Amino acid sequence: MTTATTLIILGAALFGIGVVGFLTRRNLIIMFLCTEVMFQGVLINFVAMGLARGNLQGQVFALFVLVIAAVEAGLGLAIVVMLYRRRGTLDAESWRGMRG
Amino acid sequence: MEQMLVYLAYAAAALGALAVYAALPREGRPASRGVVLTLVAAAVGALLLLMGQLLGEAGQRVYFYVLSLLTLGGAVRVVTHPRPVYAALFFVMVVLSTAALMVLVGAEFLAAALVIVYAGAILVTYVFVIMLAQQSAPQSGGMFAQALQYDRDSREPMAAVLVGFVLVGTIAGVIVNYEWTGLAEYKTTAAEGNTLALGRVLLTDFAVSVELAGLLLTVAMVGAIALARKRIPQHDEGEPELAPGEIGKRVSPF
Amino acid sequence: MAILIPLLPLAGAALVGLIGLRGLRARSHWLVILPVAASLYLAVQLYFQVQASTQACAHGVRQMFESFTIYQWMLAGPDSWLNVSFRVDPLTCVMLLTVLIVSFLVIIYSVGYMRDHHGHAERGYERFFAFLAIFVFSMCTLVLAGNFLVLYVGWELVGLSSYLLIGFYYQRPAAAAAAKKAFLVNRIGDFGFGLGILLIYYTFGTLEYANVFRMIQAGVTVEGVPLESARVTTIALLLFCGAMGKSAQLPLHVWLPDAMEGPTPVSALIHAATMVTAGVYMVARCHIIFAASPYAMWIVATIGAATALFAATIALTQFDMKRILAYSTLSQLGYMFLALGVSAFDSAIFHLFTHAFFKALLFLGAGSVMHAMAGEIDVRRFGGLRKSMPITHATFLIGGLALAGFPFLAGFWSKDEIIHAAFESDMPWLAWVAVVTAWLTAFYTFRMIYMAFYGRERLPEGVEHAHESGAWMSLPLVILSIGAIGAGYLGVTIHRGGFAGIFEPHGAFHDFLSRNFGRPEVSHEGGGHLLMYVSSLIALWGIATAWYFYRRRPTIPMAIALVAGPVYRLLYHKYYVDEVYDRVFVRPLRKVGEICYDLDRYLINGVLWLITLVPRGIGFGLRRWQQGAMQGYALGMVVGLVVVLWWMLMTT
Amino acid sequence: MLYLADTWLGDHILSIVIFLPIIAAAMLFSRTAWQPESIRRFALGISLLTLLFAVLALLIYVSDRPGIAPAEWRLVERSDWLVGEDDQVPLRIQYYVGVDGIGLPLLLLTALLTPLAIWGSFSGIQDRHREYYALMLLLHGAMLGVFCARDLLLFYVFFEFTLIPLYFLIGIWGGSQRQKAADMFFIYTLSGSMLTFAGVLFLGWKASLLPIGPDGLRVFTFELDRLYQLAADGHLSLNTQWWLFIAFFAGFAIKVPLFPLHTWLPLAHTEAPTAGSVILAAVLLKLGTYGFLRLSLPMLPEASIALAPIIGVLAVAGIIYGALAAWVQRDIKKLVAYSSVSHLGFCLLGMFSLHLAGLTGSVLYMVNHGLSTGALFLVVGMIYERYHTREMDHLGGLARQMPIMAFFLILFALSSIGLPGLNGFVSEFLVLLGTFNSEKFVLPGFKGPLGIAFAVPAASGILLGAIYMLYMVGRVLFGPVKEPGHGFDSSTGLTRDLTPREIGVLTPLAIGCILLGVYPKPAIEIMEPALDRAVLARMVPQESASLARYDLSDKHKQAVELDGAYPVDSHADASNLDAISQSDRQHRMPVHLQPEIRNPSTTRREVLR
Repeated sequence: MTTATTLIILGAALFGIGVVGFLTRRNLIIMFLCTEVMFQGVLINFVAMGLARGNLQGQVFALFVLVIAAVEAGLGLAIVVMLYRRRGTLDAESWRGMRG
Repeated sequence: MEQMLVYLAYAAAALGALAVYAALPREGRPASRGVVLTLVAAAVGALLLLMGQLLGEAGQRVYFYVLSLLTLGGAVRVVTHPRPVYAALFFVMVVLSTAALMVLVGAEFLAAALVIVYAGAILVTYVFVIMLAQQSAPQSGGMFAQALQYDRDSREPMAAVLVGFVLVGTIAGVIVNYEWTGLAEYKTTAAEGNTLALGRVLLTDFAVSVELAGLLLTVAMVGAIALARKRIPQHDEGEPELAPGEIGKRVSPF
Repeated sequence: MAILIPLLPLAGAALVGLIGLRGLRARSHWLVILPVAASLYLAVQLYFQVQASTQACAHGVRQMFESFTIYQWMLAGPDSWLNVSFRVDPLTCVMLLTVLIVSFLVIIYSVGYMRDHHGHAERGYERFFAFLAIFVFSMCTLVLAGNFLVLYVGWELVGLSSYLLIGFYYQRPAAAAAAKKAFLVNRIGDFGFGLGILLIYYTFGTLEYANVFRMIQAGVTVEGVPLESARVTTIALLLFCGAMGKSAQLPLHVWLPDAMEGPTPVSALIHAATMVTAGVYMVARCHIIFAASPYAMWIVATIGAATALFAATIALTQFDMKRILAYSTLSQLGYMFLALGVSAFDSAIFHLFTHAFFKALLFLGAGSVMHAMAGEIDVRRFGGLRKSMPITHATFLIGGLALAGFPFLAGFWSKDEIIHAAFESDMPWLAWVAVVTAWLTAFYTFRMIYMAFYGRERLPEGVEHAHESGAWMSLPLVILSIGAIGAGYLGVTIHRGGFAGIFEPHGAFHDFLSRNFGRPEVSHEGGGHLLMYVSSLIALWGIATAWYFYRRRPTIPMAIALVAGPVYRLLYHKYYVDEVYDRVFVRPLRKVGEICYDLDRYLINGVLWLITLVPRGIGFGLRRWQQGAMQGYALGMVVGLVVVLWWMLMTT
Repeated sequence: MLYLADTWLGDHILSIVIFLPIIAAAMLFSRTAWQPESIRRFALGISLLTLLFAVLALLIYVSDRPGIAPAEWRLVERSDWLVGEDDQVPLRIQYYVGVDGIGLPLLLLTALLTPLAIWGSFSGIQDRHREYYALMLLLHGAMLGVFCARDLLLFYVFFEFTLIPLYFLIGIWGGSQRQKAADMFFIYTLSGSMLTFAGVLFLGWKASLLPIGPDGLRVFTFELDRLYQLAADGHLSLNTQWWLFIAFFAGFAIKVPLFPLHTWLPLAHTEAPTAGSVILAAVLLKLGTYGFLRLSLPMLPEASIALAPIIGVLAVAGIIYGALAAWVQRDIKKLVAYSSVSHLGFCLLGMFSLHLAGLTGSVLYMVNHGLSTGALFLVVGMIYERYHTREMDHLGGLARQMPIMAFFLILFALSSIGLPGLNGFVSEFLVLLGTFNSEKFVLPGFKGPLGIAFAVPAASGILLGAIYMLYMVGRVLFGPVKEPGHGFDSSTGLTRDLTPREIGVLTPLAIGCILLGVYPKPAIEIMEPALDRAVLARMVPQESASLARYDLSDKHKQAVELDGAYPVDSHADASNLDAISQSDRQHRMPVHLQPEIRNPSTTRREVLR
């Protein structure tokens, strides 16, 4: 069991926790936070893979993941703000219009 | 021996899941602190035991373990903490410990990027937005203070946790018995150091991707501004409030 | 040359139809009179031609005339075309002459008739003449037809023109209903007729008269298989079914009395002289088929006699002049079919020939009375027109005498021959029916004449004086009365020792037709004469009783009517045949129609609705899943991811 | 006309006829600025142009070019559409267009009727002109395509394509329940044709398995000749043929409203706008019958013969049921719709009688029904535009004010109930003749499936037809004048009687009815060879297709001249067998004697190449 393997397990764990958080929490912002945790997990995985393969591409992609996380945060929060203004609450349940 | 390691991994993951389950906010009875702590400790112990079995080398390992534990604990708290503000702060802790890990592994530039961009920029925006959207939250203090009314009980905890556990368990199981051929146990200390090497790779092989990343960021910025700028009235009068299920009916066919 | 005969009236009709709209309305009758006159002239030419050719060939051999193809019409098999072909032989000539003479006179008559009392042409004047021309065209086609297909075409077109003419006054619902009824009853007849034609093609592989008759005589079908008699009888009966529809024989007679709704010239032309005789012509034309099956002949004769008696009894109680004449036509047609039934084909055609004249005369006379009485035709409302309408009275009297079978007039000679043939045939009881009917005919004819023309002059309200009708109407009456007298002498030979010293049945008329029907053995013994004396006595007796009932003791008819209450009512209401048909056929068929439509709406659509239930059910089931919460969907996604992951890992 | 046949125009005449309206429709969609008046004129101009080209196609078709047997496909155009190179089985789906004796009359019918329908709907349509006329042209192109398609997939594409424009035509410009009617029409027909599509695919796949066809290669194609070859070489077992027949039956029987599947027709007709129901009645119903004739009969001979009695029973039931249901209708359009059900029952009966007269009668029936029922719908539409009602109870005695309309209504009513001298009679008589003599078809081995038992009840259709049609004519035209509540509506600029435009619309149809009734020979001469070769020759099992077919002529003559006393009536038709000129006789030579290269691997159906 090398460092890389441990790192990957850590990444996977982080990702798992992020998923669980996203699925359970009802507060919109917390949900977005959980996506951030997932991003974190993915980032670690990328680095670990790079490490395992011995080249730098892992870290390059880690950087790109960072960019994506930033973009996601920006847009996500803008939407959350807008939703908050619309409904006055951050409860995910209030947005059930799409129900069949 | 390999088989036993796999089961160990499963056990660790199971304990972790139980801990998280206990800690999740639930209607009525708040999560008893004692149970949570003991479970967390047990999970950490199992993990350490697992690490110890596998690595068993120099002291550096110890830092490695501690930091990983820290990250995991933080992540768990982010997910389970009823108050959004604290969740955000715990996430900062996770980011920092990850950055530390990066340094351990040798990816200094990345560590720095993480700290600056992630902890610095993104988390700050989060906290900012949380503050913006939280004025109505009750003032009572304390860690397990009164969470937002609607956020008290989580949605279908059982299903989500089960899924999370299966996900993590699977990945871990695979990683454990997959022998990483050609794994060089080394830090990426090329001659001129990590940051320089990374820079060169970035600007040669991935020049286009970097440009694209830049473009993506600008687009995101413009989008965010467009979305959040307009002052949308609380309830737009025009559209009558339709009960769910009625919305699709009234549209004239052509 | 023969083609021109039908085409000229058609051209006339087309012309009237096209130009009738502009201005020339009042004079558009010339556009029809001239073509019909030309056709009449051509028909006479044709007669002389046929007359000459029959002299040439051997006497007495049943000589088939050539029927010539005009053009190939329909394809009925790999190489066999059904053609439109005409055929000219003695029978055709006789029919053509009858049709065209009567049509010509009726058209002249209707020029006067179709004008209102101050001489202006009525509304739809040119339409009337166009329809008349169409009728002449279709009747000529029917008569000239060379095969069964063209016969059927003529048959239906004649039905159409009668529909159009009966429904001429279409504003009156009664006229519209009568027209529809006439066409539908004819159509029922045509249904049987059509099946007969199809069966003929099925059996003989061709529709040409010549070939069909030859095969029947040879007793073989197209595949050379011997022809069983049941097949021939079926064909004969199906054809006769068509004849019944067209010539209004017993079961399908209901339309003729109602057809009197049409203008009187129409009744005179179509429902007295020409169209209704089409059935008789058809049976005469296919006499080989009918002769081949004795059973069919028996049915024809019986139905003929039955209709004769049935119609005569009803005529006794009617008061509408035209309806009386309509029933008398029915009865006379019954006579003709009786003659055909006892295989006296040429006497049937002779009776047809003479009947055309005096019945048209009677109808036109009734028309002129109606014209004078401003449309009133009920005999009870007027009387004593003898002095005010001398010409109409005189000609009407001649027609009545001829119809009644008064000796030395046309009716006598032809009716007597039929009774004579009936006696000689193997169905003598039909002859006695014929004799009784003869008496009834004489009685109701003169009942009508006495009620209308004799006694005090009574006029319906609103009519000051009964004026004699104009030249256009009187001229045809006179010509027809000459025909009613003279036509009989064509069928009689001058021979010493005959009836009243000089007359013998079977004159030139029959010789002319012998080419078609072959020469029956001529019986010259006394029986013929005795019967002549007897039938003339019956006629006189009928007239005398009518005189006695309606001139001497006018109260007697009322007394009889009261005494024989139910019988009288039965006869007056035409044996309630119309009501029976309505309840037995029309109403149930309509109810079946309703059931079909409801079946359509509920059963089949119900099944469809059930089928659509399935997708709706599935749709509803899925709806419950879609709660709309984001997390629900996210969970779904992750579960999917995990399952895939698990499956991938497990299988590698 | 010959010189035109060899030019570019001559070679691509069919594609022009098909795609001209479609391109015009596309142009129309884009022309948003046009006034309704110019849109109308444009649409009418295009459809008349298509009619011109169709007539041109007819002239080229008729100008007998040497070397082509009468029944062969002409004006053929072939170009690859979907071609895929695969190592063993290349895919070759072609844009393969051609026309023969069966397709041409229907092509001309469509080309004639659409301009009249468009011209007839000038006053009927008040809004959204652009879409309306574009959809009409689209529909026009699709219909033309169906009748020329030689590739099964192309046929199916056009077959389905006709649904869409009509769905919108009924859905937007229809009557009160137009939505329900449009949905029912669309889904009903589509569900049927899904099964047909399954059949089509199976056939294509089956054909690709076997190296049939002249080049002996295995190729995945939907070419009709190859598929005909499939059945001809006996590769389709009776069982597969049954299932295929049922698949085709589902699609086509719904389109031809065969008895139990017809409930969509009255609804669609009453709710469709005038022009829509004219096209629907005149042409779209013929797609079903054409499908049967072109696909089911030649491709699945044994199954067709086996199932013919069942379809016969359904057809006869349809005739009687349609007539009776028509009689109780209150709405004129529904009455005419049910009359179409009854008429098409006749058409199918004639087709499945497998007797040449029956087949000719049924193809002629398609054309005649198109003319007379199309015209009837136009006239009913004209009444509707004036009085805004189709209820017979509200109308009466219209002949007084509208004599010209009365003339036309009576003419077309009489034509539809089969009055001799008009077109209805010719086809009706042929169908009955065919059904009557079905089992007596000339070949000893081959007995047609239907017989007298079918013909007699069908003949009652003549009677029932007269009943409901005259009932309608009597109620609407005769009797005292009765107009609906608000009386005559002159807002649309229509005069009380027919305007010259309306007369112009109806006159060609009237002339068509009379011409086809009096002298149908040219039309029959176009259809007969095609029917004989394309359908009958393929249906007849091999053992009885030998010369026996022509033994009849001698036996027939021999039977007639039994005893010499009566000379054969030279003019009568029995003897016109020898009246045919010798050259014509040669062209009638039995199929297998004609010099033609034959595929070496001849199998039991070798005769019928």
